[in-house]
Amino acid sequence: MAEPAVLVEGAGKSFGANRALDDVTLHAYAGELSAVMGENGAGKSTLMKILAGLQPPDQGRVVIHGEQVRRFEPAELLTRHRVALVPQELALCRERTVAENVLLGTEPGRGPFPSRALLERRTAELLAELDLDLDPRTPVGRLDLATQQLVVIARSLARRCRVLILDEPTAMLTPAESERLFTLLGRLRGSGVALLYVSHRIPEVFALADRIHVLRDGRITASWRTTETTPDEVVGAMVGRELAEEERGRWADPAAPVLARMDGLTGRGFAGVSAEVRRGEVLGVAGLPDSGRTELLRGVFGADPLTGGSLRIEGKAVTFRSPAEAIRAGVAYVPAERRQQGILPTMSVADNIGVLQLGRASRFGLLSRRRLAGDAAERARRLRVKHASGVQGIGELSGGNQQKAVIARWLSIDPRLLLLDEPTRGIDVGAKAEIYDLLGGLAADGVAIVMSSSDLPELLRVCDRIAVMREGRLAGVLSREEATEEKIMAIATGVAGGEDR
Amino acid sequence: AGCGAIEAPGGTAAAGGDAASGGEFKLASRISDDVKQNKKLVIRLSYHDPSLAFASPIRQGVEKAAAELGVDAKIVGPTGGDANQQVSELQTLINQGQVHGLAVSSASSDALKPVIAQAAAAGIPIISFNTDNPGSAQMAFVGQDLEKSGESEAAELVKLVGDKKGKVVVFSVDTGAGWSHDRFTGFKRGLEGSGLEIVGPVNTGNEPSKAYNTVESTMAAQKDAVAVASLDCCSFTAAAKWIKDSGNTGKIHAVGFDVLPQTVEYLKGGVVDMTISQNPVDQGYRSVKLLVDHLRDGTPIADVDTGAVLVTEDNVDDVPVEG
Amino acid sequence: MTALQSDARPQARASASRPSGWTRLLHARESGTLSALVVLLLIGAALAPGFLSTQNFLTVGQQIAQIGIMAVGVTFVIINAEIDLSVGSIYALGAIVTGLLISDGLPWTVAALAGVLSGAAAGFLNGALTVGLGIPSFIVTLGSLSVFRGLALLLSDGSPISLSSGTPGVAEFTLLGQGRLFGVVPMQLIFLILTVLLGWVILSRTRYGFHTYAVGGSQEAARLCGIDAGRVKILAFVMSGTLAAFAGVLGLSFLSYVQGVTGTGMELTVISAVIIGGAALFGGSGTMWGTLIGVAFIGVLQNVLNLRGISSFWQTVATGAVIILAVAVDTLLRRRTRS
Amino acid sequence: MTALQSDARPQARASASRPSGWTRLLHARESGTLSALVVLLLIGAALAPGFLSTQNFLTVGQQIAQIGIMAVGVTFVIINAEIDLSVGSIYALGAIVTGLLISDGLPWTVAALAGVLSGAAAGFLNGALTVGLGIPSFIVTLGSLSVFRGLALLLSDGSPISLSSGTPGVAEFTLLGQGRLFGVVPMQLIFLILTVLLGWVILSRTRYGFHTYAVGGSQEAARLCGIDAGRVKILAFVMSGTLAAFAGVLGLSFLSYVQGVTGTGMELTVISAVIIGGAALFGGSGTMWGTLIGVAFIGVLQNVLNLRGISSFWQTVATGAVIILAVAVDTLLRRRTRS
Ligand SMILES: Nc1ncnc2c1ncn2[C@@H]1O[C@H](COP(=O)(O)OP(=O)(O)OP(=O)(O)O)[C@@H](O)[C@H]1O
Ligand SMILES: Nc1ncnc2c1ncn2[C@@H]1O[C@H](COP(=O)(O)OP(=O)(O)OP(=O)(O)O)[C@@H](O)[C@H]1O
Ligand SMILES: O[C@@H]1[C@@H](O)[C@H](O)OC[C@H]1O
Ligand SMILES: [Mg+2]
Ligand SMILES: [Mg+2]
Repeated sequence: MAEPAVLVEGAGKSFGANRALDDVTLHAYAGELSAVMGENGAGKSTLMKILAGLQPPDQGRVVIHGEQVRRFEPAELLTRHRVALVPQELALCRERTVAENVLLGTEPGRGPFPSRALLERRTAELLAELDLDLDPRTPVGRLDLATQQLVVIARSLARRCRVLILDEPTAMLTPAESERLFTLLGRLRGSGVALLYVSHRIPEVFALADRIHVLRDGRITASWRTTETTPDEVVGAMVGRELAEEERGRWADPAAPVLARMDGLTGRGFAGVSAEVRRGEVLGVAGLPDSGRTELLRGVFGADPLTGGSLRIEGKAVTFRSPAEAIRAGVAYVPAERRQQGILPTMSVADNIGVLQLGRASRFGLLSRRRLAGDAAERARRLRVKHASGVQGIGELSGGNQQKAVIARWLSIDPRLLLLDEPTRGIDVGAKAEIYDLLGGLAADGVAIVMSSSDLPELLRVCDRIAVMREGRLAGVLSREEATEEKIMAIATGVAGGEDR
Repeated sequence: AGCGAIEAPGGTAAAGGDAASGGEFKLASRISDDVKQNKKLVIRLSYHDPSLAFASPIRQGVEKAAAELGVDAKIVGPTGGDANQQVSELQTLINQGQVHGLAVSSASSDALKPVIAQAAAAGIPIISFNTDNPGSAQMAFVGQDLEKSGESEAAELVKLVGDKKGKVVVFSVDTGAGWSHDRFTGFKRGLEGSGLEIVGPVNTGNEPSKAYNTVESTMAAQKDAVAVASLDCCSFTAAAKWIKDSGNTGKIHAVGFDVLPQTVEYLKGGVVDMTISQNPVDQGYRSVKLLVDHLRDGTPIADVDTGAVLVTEDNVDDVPVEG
Repeated sequence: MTALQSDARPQARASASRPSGWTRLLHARESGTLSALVVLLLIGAALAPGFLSTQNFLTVGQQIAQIGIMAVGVTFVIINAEIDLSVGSIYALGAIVTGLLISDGLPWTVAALAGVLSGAAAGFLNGALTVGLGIPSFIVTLGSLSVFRGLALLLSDGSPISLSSGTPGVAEFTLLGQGRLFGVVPMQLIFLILTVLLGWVILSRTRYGFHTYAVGGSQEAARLCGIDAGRVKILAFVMSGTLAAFAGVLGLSFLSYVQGVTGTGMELTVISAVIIGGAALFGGSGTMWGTLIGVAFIGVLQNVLNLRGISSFWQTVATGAVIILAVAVDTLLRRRTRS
Repeated sequence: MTALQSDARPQARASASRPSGWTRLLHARESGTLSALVVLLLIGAALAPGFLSTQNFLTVGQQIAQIGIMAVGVTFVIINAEIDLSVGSIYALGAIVTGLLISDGLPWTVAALAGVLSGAAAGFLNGALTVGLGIPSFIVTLGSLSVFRGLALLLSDGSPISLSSGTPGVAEFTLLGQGRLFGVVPMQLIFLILTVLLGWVILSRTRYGFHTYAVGGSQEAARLCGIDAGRVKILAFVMSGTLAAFAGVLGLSFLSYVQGVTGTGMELTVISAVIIGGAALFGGSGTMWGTLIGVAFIGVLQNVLNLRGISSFWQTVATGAVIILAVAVDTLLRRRTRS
C-alpha cells in the first residue's frame, strides 16, 4: 500500500479530567473514503478538529502526505498541508453573502482588493458542481439550515484540498441532497482526494466507505475494509454490546380516547392542519425541510402564536399563550435545536433536569438545592444519562447525553402530550435505541406522542401513524401498515397527493 | 427614636451640623512627639479635583513651601472631582495617623464637614484653602473672599458695559460647587440696579470640548447678549474661545477669573476685558506654611486673604501667570 | 454585549457548576478573584502603613458600601446577559429626589422612599424598553444614562442641594450614611451586608434566581421551559435601579449634599467590580459572593493606594491596570484548571 | 434511502435574491437611520431658525468631524464584535503628546505624527491584550480607559497645555483644526470626508474588510478558513486608537489647548453614533455609510437643539431619548421589512 495521506500516531487529548482521545493511531489513504464511527462523545469530532488544526493534540503526531504537522492552526493545515474540514456545527457568517462565505480566506482579486465579479463567478461554478441552484449574492442567514450546510461543503471544495474531512455532513440534508453529495464525494475520491467521513448512519457508511474505523471512549477499537465487515459487527464495536433491532413492544389501541385534536390549526409557516393523536399513540410528522413541522409543534406548544383553528385536549378547547400555559396543561416539548433551545447552557446537569420541578423543591419560597439535585439524579439514572455528577456543566456532556437530559427534564412534568422535534438528530445508534425504547414505554403508559423527524426509517420504526406535511399543510396521513419511505416522500414532494386522513 | 444604638460620628446626633462648636481642639500626642523629635512633617492638601487646570498653580505653591520648609507636602484628591472619593481618601489619611496637618478645598461646603470634624477630633490641625468650609471644624481659611470677588467682578462689568442694557450670560465650570454659588451670590449683588439681566449660571463642566460646545449652544440662543461673565478659570477660557471664533471680539464684553496662560493671551488679544486673580500659588504656599509654623512654633492659625487682583490688558504683564 | 461570539463560549458556560467541600472552594468561579484579593491584602499588610487596623477595615467597608449595593443590582442584570450603564445617573436621581423633598419639609422617611422608588421606576423603564422593543440594553441604558442625568440636572436646576442641619428630620436622615452602630460599625456597611445577603438569597435560593441563570444562559431555552424571560429581565433592571437609587440616598445622607453631576461615571466602577467578581458579560454565570469580592477588591486597592500616598493620577493608571490584571489572572487560572 | 429529485425549498431560495436600485436603497441596513435623519432634517428646517444655510451645515460638519473620525475606527472594532471604551482617553493622549512636543519646539509635523503614533500604540495594546489574554474587550478597554487617562494626566502633570501663538509652527498647526479650504470649507470636515472614504474602501473593498465581517460574524468560520482572527482584531484596535489620537490632534489644533481630562466620556457619543448607524453590537454587520449617517444624526440633533435654544439640561435628556428612539425605529422598521 502507498504512503498514507493522513497518518495519526499515538494522538491523545484531554479536557480537564475527561480523556477525549487516548493513543489514537489511524491511517487514511488518497483516493479512499475512510469512515469514522462511534457513539456520542467517543471523540470523533475531537480527532477531526485536531486534523484541521482547530486544536492541538496533547500527545502524538500527525503526518499529512509525508510531512509532519508542526503548528496546529487551521491556516497552516489549509494552506500548507491542504486539509479542509466541514465541521459538525455550522460555522458561517450569516450577514454575508454565499459568495463571500464560500471563498472566505481565498478571495480572488488583485492585491488587497478582491473582485466581486470574480468572487461571484467562481462561487457559481462551485455551486454548479454541487448541483445547487443558488444566487451567490444571497445572504447566508436567509437560507435554511440544510442549504447552509451545503454552502459549508462548497466552501471546503473551493480549497481544492488533498484531504477533506466531513463531520456528520448529512445530519441536516434531505435524502436527495445527500445523494448529490455522495456523487460528488465519489468524484473527489476518483481524483485522488483522501476523504475522512464521520456519520452515525450505518447504511450511508456502508454505501460509501472504503474503510471503517470505530472510536470508543477515545480509543480506536476496530478498523476494517468495508468489504470485510458487517453492520452488526460495526455497531457491536461501537457500543460494546449486541444491539437488537427491537420493535416497539405494544402498538396503540385504535379505540383509545383521543387526547389532542387540532382543527384547521393555522400559524406562521403552517395552515389548516387538522389531526388527532390518541392516548398511547405515537404520531409521526414527516415532511421536507421547511414544510412547517417545527412551526406546527411550536404553535401547539404556545411558543409561537396561533392565528386560526382550534386545539382541544381531552375534549376541552385550549389556547396556550405561552409555553408556561402548555406546561401547566401537561404538554411537553423537546425542540430540535438542542444547543440554542434545548439545554440551559450555563447550568449544571441537575439544574437542567430539575428546572421544571422548582416548585416541588421549594419550602416557604426557598429552593432546596439538595432536593432538586436528588430528584434530578434519580431521573438521570433512569434515563441513563452518562455524566460525572449532577453539578457537572451540561455543556460538558456529549450531544446524545445532553438530549437525554433534556428529555428527562420534560418527563419530570409527567406529560399527557409529548411533542418531539428531531429527537435523535446527531445521536448515536445506541442512544437512539434507548430513546426509541423510552418512547415506546411512555406510549404504553398512555402518553400521547407527536414526533417530527427527517429520519424516515426512524419514523417507520416507532410511529403508529405518520402525518406528512407539504408547504405548511397536512398532505396526508399514513398508518403504520401502509407507510413506506417511497409513499411518504411521494406525498411530501407532491408527486402523489395523499387523501386527507 | 428607636435607633439608640446608632450614633453620629463624634457622638453628637447632629451629624454634619455645627461640629465646630463641638469642643476644644487638642493636638494629637503623636504629632507633638514627632515635632519634638524633629521628624519630617507630613502635610496633605486635598484639592477637590487635581485634574482641573487650576490645580497646577496651587501645586507649584505647595512644592515651593515643601522645599523651603523641609517638609513632605503634597496635593491629593480625586481625579474627576468625586466628593465621595475625596472624603474616602481623607478618612483613610486620618485613620492612618501619619499626617501632621491637613488642608482641604471642597466642591461643596457641607460635604466635608463631617470629615473635617473627624480630623479635628483626631487631633490633626486642619484648615480650608481656596474654597471655604464655613461652619465646619476648620481652624482657618486660606483664600479669597469668594462673595466679595464675585461682587467686584460685577462692579467691573457694569463699568465696562456703560449704559448698554441687555443680557449677561454667566458660566461656571461647576454650578453645583459652593465656591461657584458664593461668587454668583456676590455677582448678583454687584449687578443689582444696573439694568443688566442675568442668564444662568450655565454649567459647562470641566471637559474642554464639551465646555466649548455648551458655550456655543447657549450663545446660539442668546443672540442679544451684551456680555459674558465666568465664575472661574476654566469656563472662562471656553467662553473666550467662543467669542474669538464667532467674531464677537470687541462686541461682547467678557470678565472672569484666574490667570491661566490662555487667559493671558485672550486678554492681550482684546478678546476678554478683565480677570480676577486670587493668587493660587500663594494659596498653596501659605496653607503649608500656616500649618508648619503652627506645629513647629505654635504660631496661632488665622485666616489668610489671598486677595483679588483685577487684571486687565494694562497690568497683565505684572502678575504671574498661573499654570 | 459585544464579544458575544456565540460560538466563543463553549466551556465558559459549563463551569457554573457547584462542586462541594474543598474542591468547591478551589474550583469556585470566584477563586481567581479571591486569590487576587488575598494577594492585594498581603501587599497592603506589607507595604501600606496603617493598613492592618480594625478602624481601617471598617472605613474601607464604609467606602465600598454604595458601590457594593449598586453592584448587587447590576449582578442580576449581568447574569441576565444584559447591562445597565445608567446606574450612575439613577444614583443621582434618587439622591436629588430625596434631597428636594427633604428640603421641602417632607418627613425624611417619605423622601427617602420616594427617592428609592424613582430608581425603581427608572429601572422599570430600562427593562421595559429593552424587553419591549427588543433593543440591546447596552443601547437602552446608554440612552437612559443621558435621560436620567438630564432629569437630575433639571430637577435640581443645576444647583447643589445641601441639607441644612436646621431642617427637621435631617439629623435622623444623615444617620443613615454617617451613623455607626454602637458607635463602631458604619451604618452603610450594615446596609451593604444586608443587601448582599438579600441578593444572595434571591439569586441562589429562589425560583427567580434560578430563572435568572436560565434566561441569561439561553433566553429561548428558558422561554420554552415556561419561564417568562421578559419578566425576569425587567425585574432585574428594577432591582438594579432601586439599589442604585438607594445608594444615592445613602450618598446624600453621607455628604449631606448632592448635585446634578453626582455619580457621573460610577457605572464603570460598578460594572468593573461585578466582572472582577467573575460574572461573565455574556450572562448565565456569576455569584453574589463573587461580586462582593470584586467590590472589596476595588475598595482595598483604592485604600492601599491612598495609604501609600500614590498620587491621584497614578491611582487612575493603577486602577485600570489592576482591573485588567485581575480578570486576566482569573481567566488564566481557570483555563489552567480546566486543561 | 429513497432519492427523489426535488428542489425542496422554493420560497426560501427564491426570496433570497438581492434587490436592486430603489428597493435596495429602501431595504438597506441603514434605511431606518437614514429616515430618522431625514425626519430630523425636516424638523430642523421647519422649526429651527437659521437651520437651512450653507454656513450652518458647514458648521455642523466641523462639529461632527472629530466624533466622526473616531467613529470610523470604532466601526471596525464593533464589526469585529468587540468594543473600544478607551477612545476618549486615547483622544487626550494623542493631543497631549502632540502639545508637549510642539511646546518643546519640535516641528509640528513630527509632533502630530508622534501623537497619532501614541494612539496606534495604545490601540495595539488594547488589541494585543484582548486577543492574547482572551479577555473580553469590554473589560480590557474599561481598564485601559483609566490607564490612558492617567497617562494623559501624568504627562501633562494635570496642567493644561496651551499652544501660544508665539511658538514656531503653531500657526501652521492650528490650521489643521481651524483652517478652511478656500476660506469656506472647514479643514476638519475635509479630514472627516477623507477618513470616511478611506474607511469605506478598507471595509468594503479590501480583503481585510471582508475578513473583518467574517471574524465578527463567526470567529469560528473565519478561523476555519485560515484567517488569523487575532490579527484582524488587533488591526481594528490599532485603527481605532490611531484615529482617536488623530481626532485628539485635531482637537488640540482647534482649541489650541488640551488638558488631562479632555475627551472624558467621548466614547459614549462615538459608540452611540456607530450603533445609531446600524452596526450590531454582536458584530458581523455595519457599514461606513451607516456610521456617517449616525454621526450626522447626532451632529444635526445637537445643532437643532442649539438653534431652538433648548437648555443644556434638556439637551442631555433629548440626546439620550433620541438615541433610544432612533435605534428603536430602526429595529422596528427592519423587523417589519423582514416579515
Ligand atoms: N472543548 C471541550 N471541552 C471539554 N470537553 C470537550 C470539549 N470538546 C469535546 N469534549 C469532550 O470530549 C469528548 C469527545 O467529544 P467529541 O465531540 O469528539 O465527540 P463525538 O464523538 O464527536 O460525539 P458526537 O457524536 O456527539 O458528535 C466528549 O466527552 C466531550 O464532552
Ligand atoms: N423566523 C422565521 N421568519 C420567517 N419565516 C420563517 C421563520 N421560521 C420559519 N419560517 C418559515 O416557516 C416555514 C416552516 O418552517 P419550519 O422550520 O417549521 O419547517 P420544518 O419542516 O420544521 O423544517 P426543518 O426540517 O428544517 O426543521 C418555512 O417556510 C420557513 O421558511
Ligand atoms: O476652586 C477653583 C476656583 O477657585 C477657580 O477660580 O476655578 C476653579 C475652581 O475649582
Ligand atoms: Mg461530533
Ligand atoms: Mg424543523
